[in-house]
Amino acid sequence: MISVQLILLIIFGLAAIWFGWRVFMTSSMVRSAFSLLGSMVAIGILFLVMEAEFLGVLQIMMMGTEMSIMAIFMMMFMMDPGGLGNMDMSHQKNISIVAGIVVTAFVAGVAFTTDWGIFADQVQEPHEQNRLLGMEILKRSMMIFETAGVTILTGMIASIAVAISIKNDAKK
Amino acid sequence: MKYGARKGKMNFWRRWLAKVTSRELVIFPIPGADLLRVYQSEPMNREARLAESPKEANVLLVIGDLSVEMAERAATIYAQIPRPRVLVLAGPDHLSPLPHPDVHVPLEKDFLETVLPAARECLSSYSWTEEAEPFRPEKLVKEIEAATQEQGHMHDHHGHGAHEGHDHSDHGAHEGHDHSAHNHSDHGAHEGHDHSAHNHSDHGAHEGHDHSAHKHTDHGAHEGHDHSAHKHTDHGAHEGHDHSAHNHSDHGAHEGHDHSAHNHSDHGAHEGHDHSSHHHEKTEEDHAHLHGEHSNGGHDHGSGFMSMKAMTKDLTRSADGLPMEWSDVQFGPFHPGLPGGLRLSMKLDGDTVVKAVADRDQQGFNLPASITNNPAALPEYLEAVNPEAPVSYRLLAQKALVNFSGAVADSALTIPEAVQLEKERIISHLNWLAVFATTLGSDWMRDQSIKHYHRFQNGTGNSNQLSGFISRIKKMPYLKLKLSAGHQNLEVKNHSHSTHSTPEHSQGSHDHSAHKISDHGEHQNHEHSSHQHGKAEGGHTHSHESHEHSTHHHETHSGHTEHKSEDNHQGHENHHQGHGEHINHETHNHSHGINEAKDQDVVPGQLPNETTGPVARAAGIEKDQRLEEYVYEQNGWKPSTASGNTAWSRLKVRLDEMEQSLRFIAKAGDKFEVDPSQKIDIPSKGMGNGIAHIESPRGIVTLKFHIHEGKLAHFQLTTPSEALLDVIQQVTAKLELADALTAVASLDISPREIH
Amino acid sequence: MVPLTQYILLFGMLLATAGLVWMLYLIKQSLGQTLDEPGKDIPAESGNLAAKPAWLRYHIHYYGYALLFLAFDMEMAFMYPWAVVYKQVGLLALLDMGVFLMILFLGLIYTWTQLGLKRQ
Amino acid sequence: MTPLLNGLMITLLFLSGVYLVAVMERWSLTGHVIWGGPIRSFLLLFAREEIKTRKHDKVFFETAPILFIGVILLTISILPFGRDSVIINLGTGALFINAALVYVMVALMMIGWATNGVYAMVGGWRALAQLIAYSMPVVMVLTATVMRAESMFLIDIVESQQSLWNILFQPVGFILFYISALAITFLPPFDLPVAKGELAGGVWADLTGARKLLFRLGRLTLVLTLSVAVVVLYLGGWMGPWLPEFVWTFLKTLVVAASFFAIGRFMPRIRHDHLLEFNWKYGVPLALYNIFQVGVVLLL
Repeated sequence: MISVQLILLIIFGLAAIWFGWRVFMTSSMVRSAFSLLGSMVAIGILFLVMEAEFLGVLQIMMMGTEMSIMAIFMMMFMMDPGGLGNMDMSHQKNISIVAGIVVTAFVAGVAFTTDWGIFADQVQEPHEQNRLLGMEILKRSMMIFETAGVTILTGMIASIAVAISIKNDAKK
Repeated sequence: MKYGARKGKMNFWRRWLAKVTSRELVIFPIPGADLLRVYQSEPMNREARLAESPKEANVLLVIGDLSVEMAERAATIYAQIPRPRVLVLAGPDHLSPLPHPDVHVPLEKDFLETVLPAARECLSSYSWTEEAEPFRPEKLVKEIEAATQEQGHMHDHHGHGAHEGHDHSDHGAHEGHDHSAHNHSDHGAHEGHDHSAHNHSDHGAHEGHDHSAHKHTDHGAHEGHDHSAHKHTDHGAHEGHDHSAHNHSDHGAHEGHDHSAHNHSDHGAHEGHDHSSHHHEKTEEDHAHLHGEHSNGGHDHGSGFMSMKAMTKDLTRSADGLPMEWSDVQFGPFHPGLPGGLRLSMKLDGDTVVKAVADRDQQGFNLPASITNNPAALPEYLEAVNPEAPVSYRLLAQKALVNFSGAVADSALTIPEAVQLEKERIISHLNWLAVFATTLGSDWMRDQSIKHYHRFQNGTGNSNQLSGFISRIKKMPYLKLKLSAGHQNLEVKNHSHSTHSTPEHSQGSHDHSAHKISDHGEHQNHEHSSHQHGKAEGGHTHSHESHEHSTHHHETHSGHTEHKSEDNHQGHENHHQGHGEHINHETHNHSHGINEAKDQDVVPGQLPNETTGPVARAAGIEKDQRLEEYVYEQNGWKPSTASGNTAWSRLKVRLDEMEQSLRFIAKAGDKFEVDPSQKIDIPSKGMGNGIAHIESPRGIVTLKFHIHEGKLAHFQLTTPSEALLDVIQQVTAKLELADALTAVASLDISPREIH
Repeated sequence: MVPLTQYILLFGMLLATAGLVWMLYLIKQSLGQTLDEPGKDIPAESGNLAAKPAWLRYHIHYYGYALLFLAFDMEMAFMYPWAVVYKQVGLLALLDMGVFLMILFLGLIYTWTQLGLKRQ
Repeated sequence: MTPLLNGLMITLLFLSGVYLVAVMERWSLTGHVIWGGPIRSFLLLFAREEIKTRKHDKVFFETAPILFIGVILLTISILPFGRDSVIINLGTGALFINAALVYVMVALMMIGWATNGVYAMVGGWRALAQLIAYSMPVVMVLTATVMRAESMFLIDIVESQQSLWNILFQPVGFILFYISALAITFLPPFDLPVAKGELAGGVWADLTGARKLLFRLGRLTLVLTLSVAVVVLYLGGWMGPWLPEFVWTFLKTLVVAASFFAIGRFMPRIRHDHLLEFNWKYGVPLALYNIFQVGVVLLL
């Protein structure tokens, strides 16, 4: 199966990159948001291909809603969300090209120079993974889990405080 | 089926398809399902159903005659229906923008029974024909062209977008290029300009040419001009020049876009631009600036560079302070959730209603010569033009004629007439309820009300079942909560007004008050004084009648004042007559009355004074013509009111009224035979006024006319729906779209009552 | 069935659906082309000619909920694995998740108090 | 039973289920039961012209219908009709239902935006509001069922109801899931994206021919899917005496589907801000309570 896995990995990896590229190559806000969704889904599929089922499904599910929400915010706050004016969303081409090359080189370097240890030749069944994940959360990394809760709370309060304050200003 | 069929020849498979699908008729009724129901005697049968949007329909059914404007909209609908489609006209044999009908039937009861088989036949045999032609009424084509011209900015941004591939965003050429795009937005050919400008900006050595072009900027040498605009970015002269360029675009914008904020935004563009001209090297700000200009389709330029605040300073702000664009949306005239023919133009901030107005120039009527020459035919005529409330209008005309002829001393309702009225009230409310249920989205409620509607129409209504239905509606879960929306910004009008408002004041007759002043003179020196006197008697008794129940003065006194006012009124109309001014004048006068009424009465939280009927009663105003009718008083009848002025209270009032009417009928017994055509002979000589008020299902209808030499000289009909149009804006203000539509539907406006 | 084959099967179903849809379109082609007429391509607006495009900055009035949702969404990542091992771990798990959800609930309460739970 | 027979049977059940659901839908709309109706309206849509609106978003316009019906088929393919008549038995089935159904909303949003008409666009944004409203309670009540089954296999979830069906074990969860299921299928009273009386068809007001057909079919399949989901998660799936398993699933499914359509007839359409408000102010706390209750009961 490894060979099939490899092929699929390559295909969907390229798909993710292509969607990521489309995000900037369109002038419609909503379309660019959903292109990002496509890219995220492709990454989710990569998880699936690597038989991390829970992660993959979770990624696909959460990105579905979150990119839609991003779409509405882009649509609300960007000019001409329909892209009828054919706005060019790519700025500072040269700088970004350079930056892209540098970062890619760096990441590739990291990827190749790191010692990844021994590869797992086969992974557990998905349901087993879920069980182990649960155990992990409740045993070893419980603190991380709870900290995540606090982090989420912080994010919630921050975002609401910022968003709703607009209204209060308008009232005054 | 030339305009209805798909192009192509009938092969076996298509024939079969056509045959099968022809049994599935999806009807789009025009003006609406409510009017269609009037002509049905039973609910829609199972082969046919009503479409929710033209794209779903395959039969366009036009009921009755339409005004020109409405006919054009109907043509739009017809154009939007995918083929194969059938056009059915019930009544008129041809309506101008629409093509020749595939099926034509006279407008009569149960015309649908003949329409359905015919439409089925059309579809099954002519779904595909070779001689199918595109349907292109020139009016429609013109409108579309106009709209696309309006999109000038959009278009040339498109043309520009074509060049994006060339990747100009790096060098200054882009700027001038961009400006050319802006400048020529008002002249026709953008593409050409774009191209030229773009080519010029590609090779650098164009100074001379540019200067020359720069000199005569007024001329059509636009590409050069724009080119210079971008080449001379570093010159001080640039600003002024840019000014001109921007005035150009400003101009174009004024033609093209209906954005009030446009001027300011152009200023914004200015700042952004000067800035860019001071910096010679291409900073990313410049790019951002340019892209901003592309992006916003010409709404406000220079966006990308300036801060969010500055950029959006001209945009409309919502309640929460977010700058957003408002969209203009039309609901109706042919909307499943609104009374057929009612057209709402809304300004929407997201899905919140900023402003909602119904257009007034609906299909009305002005009296044909046959009626003006023969007033005796007025009852039949009014009955015919108001198919939704025929009884009220017939009675109205009859009462007015009686009141005119003075033959009968008392023009009050008789019991049979009252029973007829109440029956009509039930029927009309049920028909409204069907529309309202469609807006609410409860199919059960809709189907039930349609069922009961047809039963009561055929005289086979079962009052127990109906009251059971009504009580179930009142107990419907969540309904009250949903319909109680918007009462926070709509207080009930204070009752003081309603109490001291005599019916004369309330029936929207401004001319009363207006003309009371100086008409005595004419009244005195008018010749037909004798006839007047008789008339005055009639008027006296009538108004005396009406006065007893409304404001409690002493009889004699009230009678006296009333008598006077009647005389004045009539004298005033004689004056009209003397000057040979006719119906047109009065209608004009009337409309003016409406306007001033709007000015003074549309205070948020208040209903206009003219508002009558269930809507007024739902706001707690006890305004009801039946209070003046002896029959009702004798029956121990009290108007049913509610407080709250919400859709819920309106629904509740109507439901109560239905039960009330049921009780009234039960009490009075409905075994009467009333000949609808009671003839009133109109004396060919002499003159005088006729006036009558009837509490129609929608509210108080008032008819005033003046007859001179047996001819109808002056005619004024005041209907409740006209007053309700002014209510729309209040009941929809700041509401969510669904609530707003529900509120409008709850008003029960009949476009056929609006003249 | 090996997980990977399951995923391939699911993905194949998507492709198959697309293929079927495409065939449906093909068959529909056999019924003739759409006759080009003015006004036909314009979205129906109950009889009015809405020739202008409708795309503009549409004011979403529920963004308060949307933001709250974004944050709440994260908690799913932990809840499902937790639920799987809940019985096995027992009281500890209950308390653990109780604390976690309480923390999130605080956020909900906060938003509520800030009038975030209504149309803006 | 051989897999082949299984597949055949599931397909047959599926198709007949869709057809029956279509009949029910027509009943809920018109009050008539017309057995030939669905076929006729299917062919009617098939015979109509294809109309693409001016300046529509081509990508969305083509992908949305496929995405819509595709994800729904994926969802129903992982739902068990019987102990061993399930096409794909995913290890994270309970989560996958969520994941797939999110894209129903995405498809609605896409098509609402794509047609570039105001009614459709409003409908599309309403679809997102609806998702934001129902999503959280759905996730939480699903977790509660997983807690009981100690596994995300839908088969295990059914097996876990051997002693007592979830509808009795966690009634709060059932109610929440049932209402949310109605919202997911955007049936009345939750038909906000396609509200007839308000938006005259909403997101699919401007679709004709094949695309409209796909959306209608997808909607029907969606109703069937959600009914099966309710049965699997709360009504003990295939469990029942005497009759073979899949028959039980099928019958229960039809009952649930019928109840879906019945409710909408007797309720006014709910406002989207009310939906959001209720779900976040009462739905989420109730769902949390449900988790707590289930947790406590499981520990006893």
